[in-house]
Amino acid sequence: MNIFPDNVSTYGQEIDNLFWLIFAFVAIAFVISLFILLYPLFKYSSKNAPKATYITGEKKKHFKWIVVALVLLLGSDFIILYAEHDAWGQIESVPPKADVKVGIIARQWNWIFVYPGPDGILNTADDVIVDDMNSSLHVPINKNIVFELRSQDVIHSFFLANARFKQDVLPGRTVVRWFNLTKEGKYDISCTQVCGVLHSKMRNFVVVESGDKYKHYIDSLYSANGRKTAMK
Amino acid sequence: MDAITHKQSFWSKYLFSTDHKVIGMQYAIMGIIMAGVGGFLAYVFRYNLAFPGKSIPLFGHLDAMHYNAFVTCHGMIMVFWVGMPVLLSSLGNLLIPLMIGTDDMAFPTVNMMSFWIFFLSAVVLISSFFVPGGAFGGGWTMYPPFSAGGYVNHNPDFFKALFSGTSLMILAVALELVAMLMGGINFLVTTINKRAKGMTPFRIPIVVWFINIASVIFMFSVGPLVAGAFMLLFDNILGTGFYDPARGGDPMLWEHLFWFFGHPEVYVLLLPALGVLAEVLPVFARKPLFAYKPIIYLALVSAVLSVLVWAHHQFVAGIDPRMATFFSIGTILISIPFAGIFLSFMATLWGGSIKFSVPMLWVLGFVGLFLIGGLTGLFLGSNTFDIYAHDTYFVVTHFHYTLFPDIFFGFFAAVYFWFPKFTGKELNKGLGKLHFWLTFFAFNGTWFLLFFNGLAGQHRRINDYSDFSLVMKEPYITFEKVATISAIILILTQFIFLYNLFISLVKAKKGIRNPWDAATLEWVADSPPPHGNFQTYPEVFHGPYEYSVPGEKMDYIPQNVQGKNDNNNITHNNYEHETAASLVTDK
Amino acid sequence: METIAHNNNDNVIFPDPATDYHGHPHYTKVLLSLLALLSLSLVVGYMVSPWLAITIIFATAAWKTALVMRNFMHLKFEPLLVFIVIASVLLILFAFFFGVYPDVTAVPLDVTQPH
Amino acid sequence: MSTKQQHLSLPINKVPEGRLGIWILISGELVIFGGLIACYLQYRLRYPQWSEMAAHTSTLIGALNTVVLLCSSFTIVKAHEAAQRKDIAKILTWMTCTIAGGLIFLVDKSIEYTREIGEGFTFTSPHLQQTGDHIGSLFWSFYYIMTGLHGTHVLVGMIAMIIIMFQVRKGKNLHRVELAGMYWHMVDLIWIFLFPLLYIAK
Repeated sequence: MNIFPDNVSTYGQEIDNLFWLIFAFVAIAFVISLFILLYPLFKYSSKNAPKATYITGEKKKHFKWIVVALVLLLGSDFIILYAEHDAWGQIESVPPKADVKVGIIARQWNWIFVYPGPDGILNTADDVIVDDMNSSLHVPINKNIVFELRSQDVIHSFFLANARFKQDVLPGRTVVRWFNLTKEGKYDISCTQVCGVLHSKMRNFVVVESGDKYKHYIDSLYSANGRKTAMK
Repeated sequence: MDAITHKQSFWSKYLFSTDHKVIGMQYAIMGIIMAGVGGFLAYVFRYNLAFPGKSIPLFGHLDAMHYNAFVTCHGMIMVFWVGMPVLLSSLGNLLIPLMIGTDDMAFPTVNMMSFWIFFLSAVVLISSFFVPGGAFGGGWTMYPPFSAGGYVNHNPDFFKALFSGTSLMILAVALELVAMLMGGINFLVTTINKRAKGMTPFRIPIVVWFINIASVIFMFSVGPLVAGAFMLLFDNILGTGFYDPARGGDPMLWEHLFWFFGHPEVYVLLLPALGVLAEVLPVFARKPLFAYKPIIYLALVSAVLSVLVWAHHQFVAGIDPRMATFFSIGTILISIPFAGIFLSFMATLWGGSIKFSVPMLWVLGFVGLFLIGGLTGLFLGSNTFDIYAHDTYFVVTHFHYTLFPDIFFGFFAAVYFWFPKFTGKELNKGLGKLHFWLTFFAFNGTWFLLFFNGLAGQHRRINDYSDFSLVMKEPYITFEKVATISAIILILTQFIFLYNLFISLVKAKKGIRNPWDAATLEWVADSPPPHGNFQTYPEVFHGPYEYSVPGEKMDYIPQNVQGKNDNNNITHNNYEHETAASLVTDK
Repeated sequence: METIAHNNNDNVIFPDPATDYHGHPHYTKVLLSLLALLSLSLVVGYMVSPWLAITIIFATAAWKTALVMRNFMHLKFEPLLVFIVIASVLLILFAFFFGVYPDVTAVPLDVTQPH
Repeated sequence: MSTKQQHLSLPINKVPEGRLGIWILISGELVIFGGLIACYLQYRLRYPQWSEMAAHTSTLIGALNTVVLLCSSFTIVKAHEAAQRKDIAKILTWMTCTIAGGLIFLVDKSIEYTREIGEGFTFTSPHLQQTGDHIGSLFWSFYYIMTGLHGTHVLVGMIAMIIIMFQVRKGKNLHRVELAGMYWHMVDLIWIFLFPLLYIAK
């Protein structure tokens, strides 16, 4: 059942699996509690049960059922916590060794992509900046892409649904995250923090392509030497 | 003076009255009016979402700026100007003095002032629609620097900035919080000091307990936000840099300040509605509330936990990953007490003799829908899945599945239940049932399918999805249309309710004093209760939920009637549960 | 049939000493100790190392608070309930501070932000 | 009426309504100021360079203000003592002293403000901004918002006391002397913390 957009990142699958794990717990809990809610409506409706029984529920032998249910809930909760912990570590903590470094800068209302110049280091004079509405971030397939997220003005949020990746971009701080995309294609980048009038137009692309195509694109950028804006 | 023959002018009787019942009504009516405003905004942008670019009936064309403003104000209004007044202030004012058996609030004048400050705040908010630039459109979370005039606000034009949508919204929220603080102080003092003879802490009805717990949570969590709101206001009107990273400020601080209040706020809204459930369920199950004391303890636990989980709204904001894990655990822990409360409510039904009257329908609908809302919370409480789901329609749907039943089902249950008490007339049952079923199905039609839109990666606060290939395909477009049409039905349905109120007030004959055979104290007073509520102060002999007690001839014992197995040793009962409070009295 | 007059706060009689009497500590002593603490916190900055000074200064501030609350606000005559309320305020503030600390204070401001 | 009084006077503890209300109000106010102080501390620990900004504040005036507030707390509590003896003349004298204390505090504060504004330290401190010391200017924003909010509370407390004095003259509402006193002590408490934070912790 394909309710997610198709996943193209290495850690995306774990998030989908996590969803289905939680869904299993939730489905069971939902069915059980629905039964607890609906069954008495028939069994104990005033027609079938003209006289109610006096149960305060403060006796152990009654309240223990609530306790049992809560313990089960707590247990499943911590199973979920355990299951998710690995993926969280992968995505949010220190990124792996970078094959490709890029800078991604948010501004009202598009994403700016900064490729390190020939020296391969970001934030130097020879960086190549692609700053256009609807421009694309070109990345090679199956490589660890480590990117620095920054914002020029207000809070934005970098959302690449196909990679199951989202990260708010607060002005005044640099966030270093990574992904590794495993499927060639062109995917939407959107901004999920309301950032002004054209928030809904703040859409760029990630283009995942084979290594040599990517190389060709970068070389063309260097020759054209991009448009230097925004960065100092 | 005689409370019944005692005459007052129109002003002092209906407008500037210090009577808790009138003030409660004022809050409720104000809430309904604001709900109308919020509903209209919802209708406008829902329509725009389903049929982008089309001109909207009764409104016209909706551009991106107004879309943002409307979404923002819809959230603000529904939380602060509908949920808070209707659930906390209205129910608190109407019920607390009656249920604990006293004549009025501890500070009636403060009570009246609190309403009029609230009224003023509503006026300020509405006026922000008409200032140049329109209402604020940065989301109800008001994240700076966007809400701090952006990043170039070094020396703004004072008056222009003061009368901008942003500043007016900050002011309105600040005033609203002040009003609610005054109300909260009133509730707490009244409940602690003015209880009738024999009304020991563990004979107080759950709704009074919960409204007071909610007031405490509110009061203790709102402080930092008030301070932060001052700072945000000065960023706007004076050009200070409290949240401007270019000047050493930090937007993250506001995110924390906001959610430190914003999350407990959820429980402030939830607890009074749960109290309504706890009042209605035993009456129509003819059975004591299951686990009365444990429910109170669970609520106290959740109150403590509620101030420790706020950062789960910021999982993707770049907070410290270890803190995120901590807050994820806290979030999961707080699900436990509420699960316990809901299970106890459901357990109340078992072994009862259930009457499906209109208030009961609303309560059962509440529990059913909140089940979905609460369980989907498990997905979002997990910080890893939240990376994907954050700010998508999955979140939006989740909190509508919690807040809509909470605010509206809770409120309607309360209205259908207590309307006979406060007007002396009964609402029309047929219309009530129609209202319930239409609302129930229309609400599910509006929201259920949008879960799938959210999982497909549809994100919030976008007025035009034409750019986003993920959601610009079937079936998601159809889902949007279904949602909008159901939303319109949902809004139209509410006119049945207004019509029902109207004809019942005009046509229905004086109801009886206690139509539901309920045992709590408010049903002892006349309906409607006179100025001063009780002819003589009632004396309380037992807990609020004594239904179908074996060996009694009636199937319920009002709290002021002594049952067979009640000992009337008041002094003993009075202080048996008192904490060390009574040990350390004045020497 | 007796009816109830509307509870009007202006007619609240002064709490009857029998029920609501609490003793009065020796206020002058309290004031003097407060002033002594104040002068201590003023001079300490010139005598000891900065960090020790800071510690002493805030310790004296806390002590002053305790004195004012217990004696001037008569917290020591109030039931435990009131004390719990005030204490919970402090706990909540600590929770807030340490919840925010890792995200605001511990994060150095990024000066290389693009502008 | 008497029977009703009995029923009403069965509180959970012996705190009368007014005092309980004031206690809750005070706790609310403390959370507001505590939140502000918490925010200040976040930045203060983040920016050690604020210490030279704090060096510009006048410890002398600050200390004087502290003394004034402590003494006025003393006087208002004496007024409360007199109130329990129902000694109206004494109440009025002591409350007048307290209000005078508040006045001295405000005058003092305004002198200090004029001095600092003269040196160019305002809410936004433009000259610091021009020299690029934005972070320094943030300190002054905090300084003015904290002391300003506190000053407003002093003013409110004074107005409340004036109103209560008029009621006391008519022999009404003696219990409110204590309530005003408690509020005033809270204002005092907040200052006890603002003083080291803004003045002596350099």
